[in-house]
Amino acid sequence: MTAAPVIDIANLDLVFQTNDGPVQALKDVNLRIGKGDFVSFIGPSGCGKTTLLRCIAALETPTSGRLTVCGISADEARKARSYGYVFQAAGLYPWRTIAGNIRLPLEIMGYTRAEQQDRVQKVLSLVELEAFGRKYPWQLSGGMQQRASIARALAFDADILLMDEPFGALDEIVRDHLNEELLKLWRRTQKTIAFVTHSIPEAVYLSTKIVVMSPRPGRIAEVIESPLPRGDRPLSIRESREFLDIAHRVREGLRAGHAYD
Amino acid sequence: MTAAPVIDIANLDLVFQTNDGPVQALKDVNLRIGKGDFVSFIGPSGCGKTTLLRCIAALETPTSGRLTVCGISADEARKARSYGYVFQAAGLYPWRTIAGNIRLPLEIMGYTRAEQQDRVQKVLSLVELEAFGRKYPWQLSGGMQQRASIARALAFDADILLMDEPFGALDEIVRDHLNEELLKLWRRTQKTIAFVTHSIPEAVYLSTKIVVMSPRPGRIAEVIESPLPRGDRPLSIRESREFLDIAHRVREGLRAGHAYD
Amino acid sequence: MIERFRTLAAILTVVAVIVVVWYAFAVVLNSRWEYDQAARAGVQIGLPELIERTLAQDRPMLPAPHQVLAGLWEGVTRYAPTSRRNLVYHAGVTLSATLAGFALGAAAGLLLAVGIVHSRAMDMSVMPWAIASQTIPILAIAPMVIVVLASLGIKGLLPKALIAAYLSFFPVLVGMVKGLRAPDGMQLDLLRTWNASRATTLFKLRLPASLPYLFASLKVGIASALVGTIVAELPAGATMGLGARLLSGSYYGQTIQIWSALFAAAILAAVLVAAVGAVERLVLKRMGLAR
Amino acid sequence: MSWQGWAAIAFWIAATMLNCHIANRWYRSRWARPFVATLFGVTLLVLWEGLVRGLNVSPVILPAPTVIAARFAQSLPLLWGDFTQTILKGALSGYLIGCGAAVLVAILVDRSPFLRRGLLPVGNFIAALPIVGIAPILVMWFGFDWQSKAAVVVVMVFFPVLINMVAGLAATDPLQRDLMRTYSATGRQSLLYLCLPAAMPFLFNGLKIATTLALIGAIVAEFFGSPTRGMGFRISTAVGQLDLPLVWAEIAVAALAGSGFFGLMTLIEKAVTFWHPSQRAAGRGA
Amino acid sequence: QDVKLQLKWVTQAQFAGYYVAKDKGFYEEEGLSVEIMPGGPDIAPTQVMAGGGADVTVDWLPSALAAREKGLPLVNIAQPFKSSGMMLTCLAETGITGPEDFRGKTLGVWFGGNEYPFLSWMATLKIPTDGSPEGVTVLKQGFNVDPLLQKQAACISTMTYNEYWQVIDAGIKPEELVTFKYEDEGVATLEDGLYVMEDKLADPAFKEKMVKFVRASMKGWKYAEENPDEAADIVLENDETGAQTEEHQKRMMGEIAKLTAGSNGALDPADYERTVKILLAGGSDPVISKAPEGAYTLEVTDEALK
Ligand SMILES: Nc1ncnc2c1ncn2[C@@H]1O[C@H](COP(=O)(O)OP(=O)(O)OP(=O)(O)O)[C@@H](O)[C@H]1O
Ligand SMILES: Nc1ncnc2c1ncn2[C@@H]1O[C@H](COP(=O)(O)OP(=O)(O)OP(=O)(O)O)[C@@H](O)[C@H]1O
Ligand SMILES: Cc1ncc(C[n+]2csc(CCO)c2C)c(N)n1
Ligand SMILES: [Mg+2]
Ligand SMILES: [Mg+2]
Repeated sequence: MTAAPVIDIANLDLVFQTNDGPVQALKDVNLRIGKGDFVSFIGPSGCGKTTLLRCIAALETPTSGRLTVCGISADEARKARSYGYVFQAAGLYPWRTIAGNIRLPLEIMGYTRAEQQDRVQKVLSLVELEAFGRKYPWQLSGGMQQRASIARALAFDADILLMDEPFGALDEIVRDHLNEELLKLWRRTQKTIAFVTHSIPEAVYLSTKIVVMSPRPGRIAEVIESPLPRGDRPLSIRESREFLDIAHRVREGLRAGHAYD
Repeated sequence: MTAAPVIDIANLDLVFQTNDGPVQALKDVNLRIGKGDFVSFIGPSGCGKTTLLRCIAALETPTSGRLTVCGISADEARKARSYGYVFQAAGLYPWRTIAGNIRLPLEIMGYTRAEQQDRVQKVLSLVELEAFGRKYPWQLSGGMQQRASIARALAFDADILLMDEPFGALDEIVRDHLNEELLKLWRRTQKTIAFVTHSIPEAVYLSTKIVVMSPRPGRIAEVIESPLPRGDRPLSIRESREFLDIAHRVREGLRAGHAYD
Repeated sequence: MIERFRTLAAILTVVAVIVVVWYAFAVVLNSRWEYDQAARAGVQIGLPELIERTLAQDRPMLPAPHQVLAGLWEGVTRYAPTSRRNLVYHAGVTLSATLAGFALGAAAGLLLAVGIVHSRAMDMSVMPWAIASQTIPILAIAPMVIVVLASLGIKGLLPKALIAAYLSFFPVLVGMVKGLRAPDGMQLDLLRTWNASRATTLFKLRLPASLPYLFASLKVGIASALVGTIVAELPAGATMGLGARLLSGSYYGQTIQIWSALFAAAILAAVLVAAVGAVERLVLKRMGLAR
Repeated sequence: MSWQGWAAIAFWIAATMLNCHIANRWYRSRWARPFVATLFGVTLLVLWEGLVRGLNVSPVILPAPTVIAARFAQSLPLLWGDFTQTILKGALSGYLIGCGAAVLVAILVDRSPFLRRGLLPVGNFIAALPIVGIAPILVMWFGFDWQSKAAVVVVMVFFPVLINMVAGLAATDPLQRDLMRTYSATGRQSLLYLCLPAAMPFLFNGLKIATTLALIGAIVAEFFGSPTRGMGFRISTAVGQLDLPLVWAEIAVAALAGSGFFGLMTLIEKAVTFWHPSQRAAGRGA
Repeated sequence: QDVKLQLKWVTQAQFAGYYVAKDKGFYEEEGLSVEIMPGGPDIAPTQVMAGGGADVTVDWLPSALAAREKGLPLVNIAQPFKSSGMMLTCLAETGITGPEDFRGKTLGVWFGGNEYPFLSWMATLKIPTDGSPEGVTVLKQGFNVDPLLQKQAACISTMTYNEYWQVIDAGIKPEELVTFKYEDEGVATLEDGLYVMEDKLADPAFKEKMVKFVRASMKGWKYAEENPDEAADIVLENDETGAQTEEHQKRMMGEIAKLTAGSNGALDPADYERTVKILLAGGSDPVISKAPEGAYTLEVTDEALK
């Protein structure tokens, strides 16, 4: 990891105040993500993955600690439109068609009409929703809505992609397909990607760095650098020795954070 | 499967009318589910799994075909409170705490106060949310919300459980744990369970019968009866020969429904 | 604490701006009269003199803020609160009819909305006629209504309350029909799978989900009830209440009296709306919806 | 009560039963809704006619619908003149200005925390000034013709539209707002792309209430001075002349115009907020 | 015995006689318990009578006759006001010196049953009221004299005892005004009389009650004429709005006394005939189309004043 850190997190704490007393969601998080890294976050449900991603995107303000993105504050980076964010829930606007939803960031960022058209078509076919551009969100299945929200984040050129369980509601085959496409896109564009997933194989297959988190309070338990090649990764790599080794390490790390077994 | 069919579907068609022309969601679906069966539905995103589950629960009216539940119409079965339904999205009521959300069906079905209390505690600990009963839904992570919605469906005694990707947003370890718990519950109570999932191992591990669907229009491509024992299924069964065989068959069935590779 | 302070500062700033603009308008609007008077007297009038006089007229076209304040103050403090010359007394009369009317109207609006959402027959037949009923200019025929009710022996607070109710039920009805239909498909489906009764669906889902709509319409409804009461007070023998004060002020061209009665009414309305707002915050907080 | 009264009551009961039947059986067909609504209205009229005749109500208290209809037919030009004066000139222009202003102010209030704190309470206060107090003043300022009526309408519709619009602009869900933040959308953009669409169901709520208020405002304002035409003028003078059929003919005009206006807004609402759960029959939430 | 009296307008010295009679116990002496109901801008006393909301009302003869033609049989039983206090008050600066100058001007008129005298007058003058250049533009005048002060109208309707003084109080000098009293123009119609329903009057008991009522009321009126200041105070005490001022009511009482002066309460048939003639002269659209029958009776006053 020779590149200068794009995301630099030091001693980050975050406490939510609730009706029921404070909840410590993140505790003493330290992490550096270099330019062009593909970082996966994995950890038990409720350990703070979403919260950490939201901090990076300046949607949540840490209680203490330091967080810089490309040397500037997260909020400035947000204002510079550095992020593409795929939320855990699809969050499509019900008054826009699917194509309209995908076009939304393009309109906001001032792409020309022709380019909007072009990009919408491209990402729609990437997530295999060509036939559904003119439908409204409530007319789509759950997985289709999730794919539409992925398409929305991929439609414009953000340097940093933050993806919160983007493939959770997809079947294995579409998932594999989108994994490959995402890797291609990443290699082509040299984006920095932060990716939350619950699938250990997915994390290992995609990432250059895997962050294992443990809950209550959310901490980073382990950071695993992947020895897999940054370049070409065929799906078959998932049967390789190295792959299975890392997957094992991740599983052990995860298990440590759980109470049972 | 010698038991009398609990759910009996014959020649079921369903067409949605949209602004953009009709969409055939289900075409000529035939299926019999016996008492105490554990049936998994698997298929590409948008193939009609949710729609089929909704038809069974009488939330959607088929365009044509016959559907009976325990010999009566789906709607009558609904009125007899035969169903527990876990939706694909958590759908918790924002004005109720987690415990309040889980208590809701109990209140509606007229359980005593003491029993309500008791059951809420039990299912909360089943899904490991003991500490979160007094929080509001938006104060929970995505996975925790999903677990709360599972708890809500398990809190009362329905003969038929319809579960739409209940474990989609959970990490492997919680998922394994809940899989085991669900199997225990199923064996103890002899419920009939219809279960949508995208995970092939999960489908194979849990089911007595796996229904593979293919899309546009949604049809049943294959129904695979599991040779695995109905009784005890340790997690280790997933390494067995038979298990891997079935998984392979399911994967092939799935792949046939997809355009690529 | 800081929040409070900021709010106060903001309100004061806005009020200050309004007061300045108001004074300017008062000078401009009232100056014509002064010029006319000067012309009649055949004298010239300078600017300082003009300003001084325009802000101290007996029957100004637009009274200056301090005149209105003085009028209000006098109306409230000069006589005992039980005296007919005291504004508080009249406000009390108006308030009681407003509250009675609002209670009637809000209850009617709510019940009708519930009926409409639950019964297709009611939805199809009542809604269009509820709308038509509001297009009857009740304010225009309020005098007639009062007379007809009086001939049926209905007098005193009730006729006023009925007119207030007539005006306030509609916003509540429209808002609640929308609000009760606001829960989305999945939330409703959930209850369907449990075969929840309609009453249960109403109390456990539709009502809680409609609260934002309910309170928005209650605020409009209570303001309408006040307007209704005041209108009904004009012809009801024009004796008591802020409406009667407005009218007699109007009749004698006492602009200052009109404006004080007007402000008394507005203060009353603001208090009522704020009260609904306070209830709203309380309820939302108790329901955990205040984020 | 004579036979007419009983006949009317019998008709009422029969029609109500028919209505319930149609509403439950035929609700899918296109004609059901207008039919049921019309039958309900006809029932009310029949009941009214029957009771007025049956109970021998004095025509200077409440004339029968047939008498009103005859008067209506006979005074069409007069009614049309009053309609133009009060509704087309007074109510409509006031409605457009008032609703427009309320929407703009609501946007300002939503944009600026300062205004939200400062202007909203003060604005509420000013808008709560009762119309009957304001009307004479506005007549004094804007003259006797329709301009002063429009001004009254502006004041009257402002508050309901403002309240609803402010509530609507705030009715976006947190996830939708976060999305806008990640795009670093400008204030204008989140307004245009998120807040305005999300506010539409609330806005139309206000706009629909405002239609009826606009009519009431324009008519009532004529009580405080008017030229010798207009619906409010006619109503007040006709009451003085005990010409109650004419009063009710004017009221009928107001009711027709108001229902038409309201219906138009409902149609626009349907087109604009088709996505809102209250407008779709069933769905699974987006 | 209960009597409900509906006034034509709000509590003011215009109705001093009734308030005095009540306050001084004149009604009580006759064994009557009288409830006085003030009127208001949009209260048509005729309609209150039609609804049975009052036993007897104070109204103007033109309005009562118009109602009678509409099928509401009102009968005049007494006429405490001898002369008319109505006039048209114009700003001198508009150049109006005589009725012919009205043409092309805007005039403020009260409606709601008070417009008949004006319309009849214009009809006698043959001045159209349709707003044409050779006619006059009519404004429905609101509650007050603002249209004149704001110069929205050249002339407005005023009563000698009320609105005229409001104009003066507003700071306009009498010499800046030109007034046209209906009395002087020969178009005076009878004002404030007492009216009851014809069918009720057929009942001897009711008639007896009205005799007592008229007797006591006239006693009140005469007392008020002699003690104007005290009468004004009584009116003020009865004003529930608390908005009337002492100065204004005292002056009003003085003017009212001039109008009641010539009447002992009995209607002078000559005055009645004159009013009817004026109303019938209304050109193409007269207020009444034919001379009414039985619109007044002298029996009550004959009995009361014996
Ligand atoms: N309300 C609706 N209106 C129109 N079309 C609909 C509606 N609901 C679903 N559909 C269509 O029906 C098809 C099946 O949808 P369904 O939700 O059953 O898929 P699914 O198998 O559950 O997919 P997923 O795994 O993504 O949840 C889809 O093509 C979808 O677009
Ligand atoms: N708005 C909030 N208010 C209070 N507590 C919150 C809030 N948001 C999150 N939390 C708490 O913070 C913790 C971390 O939540 P977070 O959503 O980051 O988990 P996660 O790792 O994304 O889990 P999952 O995999 O289930 O989505 C949880 O315990 C949750 O209850
Ligand atoms: C709308 C309306 N405005 C003013 C008056 C004026 N007014 C006050 S007292 C009086 C004499 C009646 O006794 C008249 C004519 C009115 N009547 N109606
Ligand atoms: Mg999360
Ligand atoms: Mg689905």
